Amino acid sequence: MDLALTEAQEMLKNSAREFLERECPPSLVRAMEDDERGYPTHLWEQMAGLGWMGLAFPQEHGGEGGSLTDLAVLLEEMGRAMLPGPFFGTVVNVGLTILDAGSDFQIQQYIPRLASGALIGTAAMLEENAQYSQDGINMSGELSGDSLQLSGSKLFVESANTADLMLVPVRTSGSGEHGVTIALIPGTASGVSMSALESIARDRQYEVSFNSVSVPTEEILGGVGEGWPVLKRSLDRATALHCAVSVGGAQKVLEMTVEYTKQRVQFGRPIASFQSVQHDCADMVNAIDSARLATYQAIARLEDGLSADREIAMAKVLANHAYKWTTLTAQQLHGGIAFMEEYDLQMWTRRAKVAELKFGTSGPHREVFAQSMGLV
Amino acid sequence: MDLALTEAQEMLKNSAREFLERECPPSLVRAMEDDERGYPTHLWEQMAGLGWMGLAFPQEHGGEGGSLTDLAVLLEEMGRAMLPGPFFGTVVNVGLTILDAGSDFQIQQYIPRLASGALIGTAAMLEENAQYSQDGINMSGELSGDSLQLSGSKLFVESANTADLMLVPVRTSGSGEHGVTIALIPGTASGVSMSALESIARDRQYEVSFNSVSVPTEEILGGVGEGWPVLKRSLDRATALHCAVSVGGAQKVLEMTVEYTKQRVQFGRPIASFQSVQHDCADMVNAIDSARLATYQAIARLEDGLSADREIAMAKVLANHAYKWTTLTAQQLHGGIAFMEEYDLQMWTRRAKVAELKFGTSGPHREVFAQSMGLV
Amino acid sequence: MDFRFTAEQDEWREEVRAIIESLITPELEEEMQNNSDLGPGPAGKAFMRALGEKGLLGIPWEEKHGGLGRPLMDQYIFSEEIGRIGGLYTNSTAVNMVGPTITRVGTDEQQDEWIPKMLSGEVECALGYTEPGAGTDLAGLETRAVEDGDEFVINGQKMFTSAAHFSSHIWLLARTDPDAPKHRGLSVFLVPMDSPGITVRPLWRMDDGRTNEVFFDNVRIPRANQIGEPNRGWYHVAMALDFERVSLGGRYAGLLKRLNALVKYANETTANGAPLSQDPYVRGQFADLGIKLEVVRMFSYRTAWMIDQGQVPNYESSAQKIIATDLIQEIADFGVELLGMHGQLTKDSPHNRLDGELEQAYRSGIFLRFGGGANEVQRDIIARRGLGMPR
Amino acid sequence: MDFRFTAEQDEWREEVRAIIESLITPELEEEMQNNSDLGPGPAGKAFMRALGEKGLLGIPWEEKHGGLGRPLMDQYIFSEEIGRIGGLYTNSTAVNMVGPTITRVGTDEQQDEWIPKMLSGEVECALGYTEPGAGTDLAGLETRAVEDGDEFVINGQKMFTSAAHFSSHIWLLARTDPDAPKHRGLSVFLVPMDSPGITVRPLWRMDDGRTNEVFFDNVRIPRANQIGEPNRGWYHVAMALDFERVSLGGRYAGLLKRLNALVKYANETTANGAPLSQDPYVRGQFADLGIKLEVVRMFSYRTAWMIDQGQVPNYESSAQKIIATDLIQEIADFGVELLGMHGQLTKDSPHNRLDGELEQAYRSGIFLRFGGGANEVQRDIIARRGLGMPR
Repeated sequence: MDLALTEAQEMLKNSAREFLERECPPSLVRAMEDDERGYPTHLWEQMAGLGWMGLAFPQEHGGEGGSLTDLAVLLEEMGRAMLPGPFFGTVVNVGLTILDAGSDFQIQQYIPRLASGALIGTAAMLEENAQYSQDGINMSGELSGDSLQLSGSKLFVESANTADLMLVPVRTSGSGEHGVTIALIPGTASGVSMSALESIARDRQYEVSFNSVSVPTEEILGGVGEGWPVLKRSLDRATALHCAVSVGGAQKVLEMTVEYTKQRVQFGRPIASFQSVQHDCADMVNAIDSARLATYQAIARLEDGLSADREIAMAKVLANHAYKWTTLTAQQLHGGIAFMEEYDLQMWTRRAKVAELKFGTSGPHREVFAQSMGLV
Repeated sequence: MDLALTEAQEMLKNSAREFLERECPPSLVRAMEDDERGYPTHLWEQMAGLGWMGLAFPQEHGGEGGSLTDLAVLLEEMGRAMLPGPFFGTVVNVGLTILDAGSDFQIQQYIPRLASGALIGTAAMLEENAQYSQDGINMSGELSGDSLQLSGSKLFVESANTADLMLVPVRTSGSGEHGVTIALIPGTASGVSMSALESIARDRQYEVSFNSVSVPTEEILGGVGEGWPVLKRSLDRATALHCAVSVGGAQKVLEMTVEYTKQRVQFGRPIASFQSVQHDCADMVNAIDSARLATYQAIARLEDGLSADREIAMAKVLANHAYKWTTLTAQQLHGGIAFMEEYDLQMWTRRAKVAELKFGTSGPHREVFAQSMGLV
Repeated sequence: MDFRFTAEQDEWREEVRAIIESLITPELEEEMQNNSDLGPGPAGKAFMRALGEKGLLGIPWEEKHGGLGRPLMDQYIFSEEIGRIGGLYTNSTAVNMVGPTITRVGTDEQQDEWIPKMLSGEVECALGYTEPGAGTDLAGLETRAVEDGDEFVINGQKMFTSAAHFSSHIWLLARTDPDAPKHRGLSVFLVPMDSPGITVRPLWRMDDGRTNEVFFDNVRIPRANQIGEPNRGWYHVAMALDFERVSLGGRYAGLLKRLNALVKYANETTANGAPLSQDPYVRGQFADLGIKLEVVRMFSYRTAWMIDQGQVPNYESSAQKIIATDLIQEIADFGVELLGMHGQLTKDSPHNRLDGELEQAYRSGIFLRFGGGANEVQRDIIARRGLGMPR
Repeated sequence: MDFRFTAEQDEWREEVRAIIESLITPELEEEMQNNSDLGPGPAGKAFMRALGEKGLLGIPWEEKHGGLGRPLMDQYIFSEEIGRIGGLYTNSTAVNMVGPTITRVGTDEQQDEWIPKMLSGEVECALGYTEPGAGTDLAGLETRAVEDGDEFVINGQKMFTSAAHFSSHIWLLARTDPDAPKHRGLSVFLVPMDSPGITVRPLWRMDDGRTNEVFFDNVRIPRANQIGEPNRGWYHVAMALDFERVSLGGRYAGLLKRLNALVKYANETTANGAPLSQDPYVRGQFADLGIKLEVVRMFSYRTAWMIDQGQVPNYESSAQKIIATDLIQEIADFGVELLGMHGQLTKDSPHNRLDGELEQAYRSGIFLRFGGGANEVQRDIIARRGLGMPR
């Protein structure tokens, strides 16, 4: 048992925090909410220079050889700073999935460029029914000879506007777990078009339409009809790692709130001295610590190749609660000032709600946990 | 709309409170926990003298002609005082059920004596599966000629030790809603035996066994095989009226807690001045007021012969929460002193938990409410 | 006890519903669609004045003041019908808060001057209470009103003054005696918004609504515009806040409509092969929220009914305020969750569900839990005023 | 980061489990069955001393004190194994709270005298902190200890002294300087319970357990029994309380066992034609409780691990205390509800379920939320100590 970050992880954490506070302050995040691209190219390049996109990839493929936990440490800081842009999609949704299930060709083709930041990736999984399950994949894919023809549309595709490479699961046969096939498609492929969605998080999400898009079979990830287990592992990893993003956001909001309540004087005393304010903050601490420990536990198990369904479900339930509840309580303790658009807190509040929805709300994750307890 | 008690109800409330404070103090309730009979005969006689058992029965049958709301006002006071004994069983479970569905013969036979307190009644409904539904009635009843033969056993029969008249639903045919038959059986009937159960509430509950007990058919309530609708209405009434008992208990516990926290000095100030104590008490007020309003609403609808499933479900969920949560929070605010057996608070705490279980826990009542919202 | 409306009340409801519906013009619908976050536009104002012509701005007002002289419960029923539609402007601050205060503490002249104009919609009020340093601790405010002959000269700054950009007047709480203890040196004024020296600056809320900062720079108003007793402004404002809490009750109808829309959505949306409504977690959540909403209704009826009985709600209006405003947030929170990934999409987005109303409600639901007296303070009030617990 | 036990730790668990099981005699089982609420009887004491002989009362103690010198995590694993069985007596107050304090603040002579006797089970400790007027505000206590030559003379009353009727000593906090500020005039003493002038009177708890009042009437003890610095008793006791909060963690195993029994019950019990486990509300409750229990486990590991790293848990032991003790109550509450009407039946009743354990747990679960430092105070501590929020 070892509940500490390693010295290297501590250094990573500190340097990431320092870098992001400098290069990705709330003012930048705010500006990017109305930016067509959604993130500044130079920031992406700086991060590439720091080796962040390559952090969790093996050195032989151009990465830093770091662990999933290393990546989680970095993602926690990114959540803290609300880093905009395609990092999560590039590294987690696309990169780690290719590393896990890709052919030698695919790995050599893509991982070095993803790891260097030269290639930007995104996953286009969800469809109109927005389900994170095998039944959610209904878009049609037809095999003919050496190619796969895709038609249909995907929703909630993050940063599709800047994606060079899209990971697109489609249904080539059957139903349920069988017959899902994952295609890797260039963002510029002929027949791909997109239109923007507007989200409470004001991030870049798109509906992406595929009009008879043709993909050579060597771009199929994990085998024809064999995509579901790959996608399931990919979702598990992404769910656990996204909890780290939530934990980072919640932690920052807690700190802002403690800071604000110490400054804000009402009735001749800082409101931080009121017991109800203190108890709210104490409950935030417990919620965030719970979520953080559960998140790192889930990630550690994934890293060790152990079963982690139960631990991921628990982490997601706790992280959903921690982030959302922390932001809502923070809004309440701040009162009017933070209800104004120009105050930064509301940017976290809006993102916390989306973090709850992504990779499944708490209801289905509770059910996974209930099953793990042996309930029939 | 009229949200006030009538003047007569206010008088009833005040006189009942005064009487019970004098004649049924916590010391008596405590003594009765270890008493074989479970309540003092003289108290029962005094209550009879006040006309309480007859309150809700028509004057032509020896009652006072009061309403269900009148009865609820009285029950709220009884809950406040934790009145031990067979009042609820006599009046609500047996008396009102006979009044509702009894033959002329049964009404003339029983109501005047129940209303005068001469006859003590109890319902023996639950069986080993302890379900408050048509599927809970499995004990066998066989019709032969002019009599019904009963065999089997019933659980959780309150005050069976002193009951003169038992209301016993059995299954004479079929399953589900059809084939339930309700028998009225003298407590002294041949073949009836009982053994005591021990409950957290330390009240008198029994397993009652029926060994080929024979009942003449004129003692069948509501017709052969037609008992379920009668029983359903009886349970509805009892559920709503028992919420009044819970509300009364909760209200008393709140008052004791406010009193105690005003007296108890720690850190040089009464603990009632701590914000977390105040907020707990404020939440108790809201919980109790919610339960009380919902309870009287449900009872008013029953009285008017309107559908009340939704209102009863809501009242039970709110009353379960209000009573239980008030007692648990009161224990927490009192600390060590009230954890001692000799302190009175714990008597309410133990009863609150049983009140939650009786007539269905919150889970099934929530489901009834969900259906009433139109959820398919 | 009887929780049902009387036949007369049901008829009244039908009547006001018909009037309201008859006054909703295509222009108003378009305006609400496009413009609702910015306050009423010309069609909204016209609607409000038309209500005034029908007498519906003065339902519980005595006839001598130009009102209908009906019970407050009828006002409450009206506010449910207004709330059922949502987004309608009814000059509520003037007629439900400021006006009732003036009839209680104003001079006859003041009553004659202001009340008819409020009931017709000519006078509309923004609330000028909060300042940058004085929110929950309202009595700490610093805006000064200094006597100068027959006038007062006002200097200072108000914040979060929501209706300042479309109201004719501001109901201003200002310090008139800086040497008195802080609750005892305040007075209230009705200040025309077009007075020289007033500057209104917009502040944008996180739910896209508009509020304002209002700056007072040597604003001069006649002494007659000081309402009630000098230096008793704190107590006049507390009275007005109690009225405001009562009027919150009208939220019931709007929340019921929202919850019903979510029930319909859950019934009609399939997830993993079954309607969402059959998801265990979903059913439990609906039941809990539905029950709370019924509590809101009962608590609202209670306060309105008490006032009609000539009683003054004590802790009850605080209880109602907590329950109603927490529930607004909870329903929005659950609603977005129920809609899943679609729940995040705004009203302008393709593929949104239920017009994107839930995500907007999630953002705006934050407001009322601290606005109008933070819920923590309401709990303090229940404990202290309702239970006599010590400070 | 790694949340799994090492192979060595797994082996250690097997080892202590085997020892514990080997020491459970039929006499002990019978005693626990009949007598568990009254404190350990002869068999319980014999079990405890047998643990001492195996070295298991001194797992984390340094070898020079007669301990095994193992990490605190090994102690924690031991406490899980003890907790898994439930009702076992391990001289925990002496070896987990008082002893560690003596090794830090006691003289060499005191360490030599007391520590071996604690590790063998010869010296057992009741905690003499609380008084009728001093509960949460412990520093307000009034029991006096007055120097008289080479002795102290003690007068006063302690309350809720749970182990007083079966312990050899009481770890007493008493006022030695009545003129100092109240936190600064206290000292701690180890007082033999057989000292003349001590009277123990039973108090019965609502969960049928026994606690006591202890009266001190001119009780004389040697100066040597005063432990640590004079008038620094408050700080010594605070240290001991931190150790106590850590030791609460052993509850995990017992709660897991209880939750598993409830899962089995829900799976095997049919209601309305389906297993209880398929009731939506039941599943959601199980999941929430199961997740909280895992949080208890992680929080417990965290504090034990921090101490092994040479860190001093700051707010973390308060966090653990809140979460664990709230959950004890919540599981009991849900458990009784799950069992329905059968849930109310006691262990002595026919027709009870799961041995009537849940209703007893419901009553006893009330205790730890205020005992050992009320959870409200723990929240204060997290805010003030953990977050630096002001008083």
